[in-house]
Amino acid sequence: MSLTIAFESVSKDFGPVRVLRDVSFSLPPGKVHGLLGENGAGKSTLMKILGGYERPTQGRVWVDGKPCDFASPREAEMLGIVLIHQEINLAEDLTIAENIFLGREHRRGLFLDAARMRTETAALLKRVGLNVDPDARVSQLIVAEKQLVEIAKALARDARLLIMDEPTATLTPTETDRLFGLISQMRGRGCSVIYISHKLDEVARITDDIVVMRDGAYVTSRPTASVSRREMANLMVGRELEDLFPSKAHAPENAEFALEVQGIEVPGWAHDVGFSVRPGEILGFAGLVGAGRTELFEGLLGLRRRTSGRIRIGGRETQIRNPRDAARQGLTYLSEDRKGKGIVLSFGMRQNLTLMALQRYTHPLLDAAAERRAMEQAIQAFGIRARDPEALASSLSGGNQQKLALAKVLHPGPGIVVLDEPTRGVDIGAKRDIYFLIHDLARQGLAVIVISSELVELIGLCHRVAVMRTGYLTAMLDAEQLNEKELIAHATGTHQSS
Amino acid sequence: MQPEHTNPAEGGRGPAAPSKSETAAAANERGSLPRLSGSGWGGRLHGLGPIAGLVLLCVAGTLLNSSFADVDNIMNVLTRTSFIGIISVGMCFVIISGGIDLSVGSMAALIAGSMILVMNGLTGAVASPALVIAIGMAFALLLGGVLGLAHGLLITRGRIEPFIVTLGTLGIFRAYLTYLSDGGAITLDMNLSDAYSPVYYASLLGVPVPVWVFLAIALLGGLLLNRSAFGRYVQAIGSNEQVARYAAVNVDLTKTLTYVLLGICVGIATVLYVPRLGSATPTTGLLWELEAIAAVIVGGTALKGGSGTMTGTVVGAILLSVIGNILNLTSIISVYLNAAVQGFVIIIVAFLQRRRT
Amino acid sequence: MQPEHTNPAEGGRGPAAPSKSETAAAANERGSLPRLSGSGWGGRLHGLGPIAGLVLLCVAGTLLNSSFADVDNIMNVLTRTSFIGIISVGMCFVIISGGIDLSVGSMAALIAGSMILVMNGLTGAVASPALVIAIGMAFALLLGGVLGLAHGLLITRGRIEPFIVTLGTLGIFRAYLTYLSDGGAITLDMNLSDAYSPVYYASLLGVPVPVWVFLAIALLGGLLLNRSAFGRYVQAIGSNEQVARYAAVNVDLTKTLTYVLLGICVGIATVLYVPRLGSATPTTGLLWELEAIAAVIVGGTALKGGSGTMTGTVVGAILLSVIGNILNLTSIISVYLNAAVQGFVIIIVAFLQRRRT
Amino acid sequence: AEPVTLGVSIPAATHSFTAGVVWWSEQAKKELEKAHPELKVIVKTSSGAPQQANQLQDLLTVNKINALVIMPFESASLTQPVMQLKKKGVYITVVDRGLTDTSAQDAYVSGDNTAFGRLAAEYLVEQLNGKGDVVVLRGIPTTLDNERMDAFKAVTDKHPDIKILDARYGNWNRDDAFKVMQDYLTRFKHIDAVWAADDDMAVGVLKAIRQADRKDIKIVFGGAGAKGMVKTILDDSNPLIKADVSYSPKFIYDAIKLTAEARLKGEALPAKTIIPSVLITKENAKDFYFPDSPF
Ligand SMILES: Nc1ncnc2c1ncn2[C@@H]1O[C@H](COP(=O)(O)OP(=O)(O)OP(=O)(O)O)[C@@H](O)[C@H]1O
Ligand SMILES: Nc1ncnc2c1ncn2[C@@H]1O[C@H](COP(=O)(O)OP(=O)(O)OP(=O)(O)O)[C@@H](O)[C@H]1O
Ligand SMILES: [Mg+2]
Ligand SMILES: [Mg+2]
Repeated sequence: MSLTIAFESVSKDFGPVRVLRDVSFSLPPGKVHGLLGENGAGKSTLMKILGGYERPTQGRVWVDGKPCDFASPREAEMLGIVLIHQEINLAEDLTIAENIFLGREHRRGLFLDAARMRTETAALLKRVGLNVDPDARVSQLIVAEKQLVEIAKALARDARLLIMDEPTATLTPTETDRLFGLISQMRGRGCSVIYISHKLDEVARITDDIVVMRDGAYVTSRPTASVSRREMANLMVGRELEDLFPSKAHAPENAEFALEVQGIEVPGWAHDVGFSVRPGEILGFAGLVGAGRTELFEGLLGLRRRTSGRIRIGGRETQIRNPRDAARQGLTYLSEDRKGKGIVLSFGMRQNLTLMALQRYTHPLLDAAAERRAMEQAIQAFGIRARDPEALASSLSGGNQQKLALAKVLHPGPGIVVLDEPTRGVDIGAKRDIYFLIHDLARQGLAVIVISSELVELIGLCHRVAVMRTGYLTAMLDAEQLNEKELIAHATGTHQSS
Repeated sequence: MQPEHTNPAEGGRGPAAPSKSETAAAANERGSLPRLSGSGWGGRLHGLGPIAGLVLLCVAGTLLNSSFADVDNIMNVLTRTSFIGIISVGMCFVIISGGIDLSVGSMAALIAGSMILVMNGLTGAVASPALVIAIGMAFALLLGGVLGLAHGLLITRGRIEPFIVTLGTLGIFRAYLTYLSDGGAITLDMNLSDAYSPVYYASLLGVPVPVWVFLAIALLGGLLLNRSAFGRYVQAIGSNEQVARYAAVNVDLTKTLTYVLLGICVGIATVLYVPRLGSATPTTGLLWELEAIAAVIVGGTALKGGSGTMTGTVVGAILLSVIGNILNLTSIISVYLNAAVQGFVIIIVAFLQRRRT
Repeated sequence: MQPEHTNPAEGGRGPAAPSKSETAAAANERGSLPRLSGSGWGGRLHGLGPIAGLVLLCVAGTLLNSSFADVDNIMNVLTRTSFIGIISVGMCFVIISGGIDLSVGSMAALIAGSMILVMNGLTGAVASPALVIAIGMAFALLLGGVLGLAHGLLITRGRIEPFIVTLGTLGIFRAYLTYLSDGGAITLDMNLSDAYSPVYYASLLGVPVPVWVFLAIALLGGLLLNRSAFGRYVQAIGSNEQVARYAAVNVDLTKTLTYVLLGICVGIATVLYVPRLGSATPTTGLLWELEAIAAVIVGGTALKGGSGTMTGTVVGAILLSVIGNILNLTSIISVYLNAAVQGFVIIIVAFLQRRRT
Repeated sequence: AEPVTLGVSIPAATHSFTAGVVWWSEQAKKELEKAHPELKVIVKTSSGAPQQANQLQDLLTVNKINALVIMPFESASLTQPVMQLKKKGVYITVVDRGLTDTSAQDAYVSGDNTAFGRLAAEYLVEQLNGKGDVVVLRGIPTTLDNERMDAFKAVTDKHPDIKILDARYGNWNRDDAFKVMQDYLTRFKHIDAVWAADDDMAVGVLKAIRQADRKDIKIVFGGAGAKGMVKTILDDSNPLIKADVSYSPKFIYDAIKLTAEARLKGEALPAKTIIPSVLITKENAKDFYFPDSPF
């Protein structure tokens, strides 16, 4: 039933750059394999080769003892190899059902069997826990929902080997649990799974063994049970990691609020939400998928319709009608949707970095040299791994794109920054760097709001955490009250005392 | 350059005129968890845009001249819409897939000319005019398909922008017709002309033949777009070519087929057109491309592709010719300003059904 | 589990031909221009496409008729290119930002007509012809800017597809000119005409004034596109409007400005055009839109926007008028086939610089 | 008599000549409607053959015309559509371009395209004393243009020393004519005369010659008798322009007037009325000068 995979001296070049070097290892059938590695280690590239999306420059892939050279994803799929991409790959204008069955539609006679596809889609969506009409257009979905559609799409294929590249980066614990349930089921039915994630706790929970890559090369394979999370991190990064989180500085107490928000109403998404954050404070937002956190802040920035709400910045009542108003007052926002809203993939890294702060480089012509210098600095500060500073954003690995997006919103030097899933897809080493960076910025007086689906992150980083559920702010927890149980209880509405 | 300009509509309180971002959000709004596919009022209005425009125009037409609503007039308008309408059906596929075809007018001219030459040439050899005409028709469709295929191959295999390919063939086709006609007209043989004219002028159950054909093509087009795998692929390619490629859709084949389809539609339109005017000249089909593209876009399809409706396209085509018809019915406007009125109406209709970006 | 058969030809595949998906991915990185990276020969050839085409054409032209390489002829060609060239510079911004403008030809005609009327009207009141002409020029640029602004507002505030808006105004502008001119010509007052004609006919250092202006505008355009924040925003919007919006770019303002800029370019082109014939007729500027768009696209900008070069655009514009010039200089081809040759050359040039999809 | 609803279907004003046609039609409408209360004149312009065919239908179905004066875009293309009207009993007067099936028309009023080309050629031959290099600008590829060109050629062919260096399309348009002429001047180092075949094109030609400062060209001959050109001849203000051939858009006025008046009386027109093209020179120029017309 399930497949045995072996890579034999697989190398891959993009132009002059070698991103995979002589990778050889094999994966026994019927297991859940964790694939670990730093950002840019080559995990996604290797999996694309396995899935038929890329061809190796050298070497080959063996499936069940037969050499395979897939010319297209379809050929890999015929053997039962299905890949869920790191980036969402859905046709926005089509409906969920249309996307799920794209390329393998059910037909009745000459025509499509829309009813059957709809029914099957509904069933699939139920399995992944997405309560949305199969006929909804994908463009109407939020990122996490799109991710669930991707998973449903993969489930619809008869997978014997399911490759998941960062499936949970935007999912909250509840959806993640459901996904793990699905993975166990599939393994029970003899399907192997390759699971790529930078969330090491997940890797520890779900995988049977791990494979580690570094710098495009294979490092080692171990049974998961035999390595601690700390060891995993060491294997990936190749150095000893200190504590993941900086020790929390005291929350500033008497400073004037940097941002105060009252009675925000984003129709359909957020109701009567109010909160405030001081300079130097890190405020977290927790909630399930659909709690309305992203939409609250999109509403705040004028990216969505907001019907009421008062905003004060630096103590002064102010209007924010669009992201420009916000940026002018020192408020910037990092979107959770990096491909769609975060960075311009066809731009170079430099052009992305300076997009929000171009006036700084205009005298009156753009000073490309200064931009380049800034890019060099950002590469250092955010640990962006690129083969050259002029590389296109689209040629970066997922995690490095995320770092670039983060660098972009911090580049204008905001006084308040809203980070929606700031470490999405970022490796553990870089995560740590980012946490320390945020921490430093906060110490220098930046007010930081972090929306995250990683509770550990919220707990480790934030002074206070706001919890949202179905559009309402249900709790505001101080540092002392912060723990996973409490957060989940508030987020799911099972908290007793409230 | 730091943009200083602020948008008073954006983020406005209360039920103000929706701004771009607001309406983007509105599309996202849903009251209950099981999200319904129709996105409420906005969505429905959007779909209704061209129809509403058409209805308004018809009311205006009737007010201006009561004969507007006569069956004869309506049939006239529908009949003359049929050429552009049929071409628009094909164009709709091309545009939804993310392509464009500027050459349809010239192609129609070339097909008309070649078809007439073929038919005239056959009159000596083949006795029955009906057979000659049948051969001529088959030839027209074939030629349309072949020219479309050439477009498709140049675009997919040659990897040249559709705009350039069809701009080039726009010149080529018309030049060849001019060459064939020596700058003058290619005229259909008298006898054939009489035998052929019912194809345009005859009626079936009171409805002229071209209208029936138009209806059939539009229905077929609708089925193909919404109920066949091909149509699905066309939409997927226009929406995100990479996704389609990943889903093992044969992108090149599908794109090529859209051009072939359009070519055949042009062939069909020509088959109906030739009996009407009985000749082809270097000005035949001039600017049809603009009309066909306009019909598709007025019908609510985005020029960038991805999604669009057949109903919209058909309504768009009818709408455009109704404007011309109404202008013919009244004398209130200076003849010089016809084009201006057309322009205004097109913009207004588009405004009614603007899409929320 | 180890592969059962070891592979003797290990690593023997060498630099394999890129697979479909690879190339798809490459095409997906839309920025074909800043792509110094990784595409080596192909990338450079791509950039050189239009230039290579132009050089080949020039060689062909000289072989066909040695007068082609005369300074006079070259200056003639460059001078006549200047109108379309200047408009193309503006069009380049519009297309890169993801828009389109079909109205430029009509707009030029309307501006030319209005400008002449204004100047003729002033001759009585203002003594100095130079002043009248200066006022006329200022008026032309202003009118261009205002019409461009109207486009921009309809597109961004009205949220109507650029194709539709400018298709509408294409009709409106030309209709108004026809109305103003009663269908005939609007002719510049004799005295003014003499005073004004150096603007087209005079030379500076042996190079005609319009060519200097064209050069200046192209340089300015290049600077604006590549070295200003505005240019960066234009490219960002064309690549991904959503990202630009989230990055606090004033999308509406930027888009509007591209149309204003184009309008001003049309105004400048008109200012140079009017002294040439001293008149505006309903055929003034006919099909300029197609030529300007073609120049941009032949120059390597994608119709979908996102990226493009000013050099490419300028070369594209020159290339198009060189084709016409060469055809006029030889008699080897039937006059009927001029357009066909043009079409073939355009397709071939595009093929040379096709983007790898 | 029965009231007459007269439809006038003409090409849209896209260049000076057609603008003249529109102007004269409006003129006729004004005068005739004032003179005859039981007459209604409806003037419609169209920018292409199919559009004109549409218009004919609309004139019949909606405006209920019983007489039609049409200047067809294309002879062949409009024969069928006009025939349809004739079958419904509409009285048809065709102007300028005869239909391919003459049974579709009741009367035919036309300018003389053959003379248009012939007179030009004869004038040039005479002025050049039967010897010289001539370049020609043609209009837009149409039957009409072919007729004129053929007539021109018929004359020059009889004079072997008259050499037609080239004939290219200038699309009846000043700008294109300017470019074509510029390139002629580059290509041919000696030219004696230019047949611009249209007064609009002659404007572009003159500008190109002036720019190149060429002295070898002795004659530019336009065509149709536009008012600017007639004025030049009248004032003798340009040594290159000494003559023109008339092809006045006024024939539409005559046709409308004749048709309307005949129909009001219930009479028919003669089957064919040809308004001759004549050579315009300084002597007769004032008869062809209509300062109010746009043409
Ligand atoms: N299309 C491409 N062109 C050039 N370089 C590329 C391309 N795709 C990936 N790379 C490079 O290949 C390397 C490996 O990328 P890959 O996406 O496989 O990393 P990854 O291990 O998945 O990282 P992450 O954890 O960040 O997702 C990176 O250095 C990346 O920049
Ligand atoms: N008031 C509401 N009425 C109906 N549905 C709602 C409401 N609020 C939220 N939803 C549901 O919530 C989901 C959208 O989640 P949203 O993106 O707002 O949450 P989020 O907290 O930003 O998620 P993430 O953790 O991914 O950032 C949809 O499934 C939607 O149906
Ligand atoms: Mg990756
Ligand atoms: Mg969210």
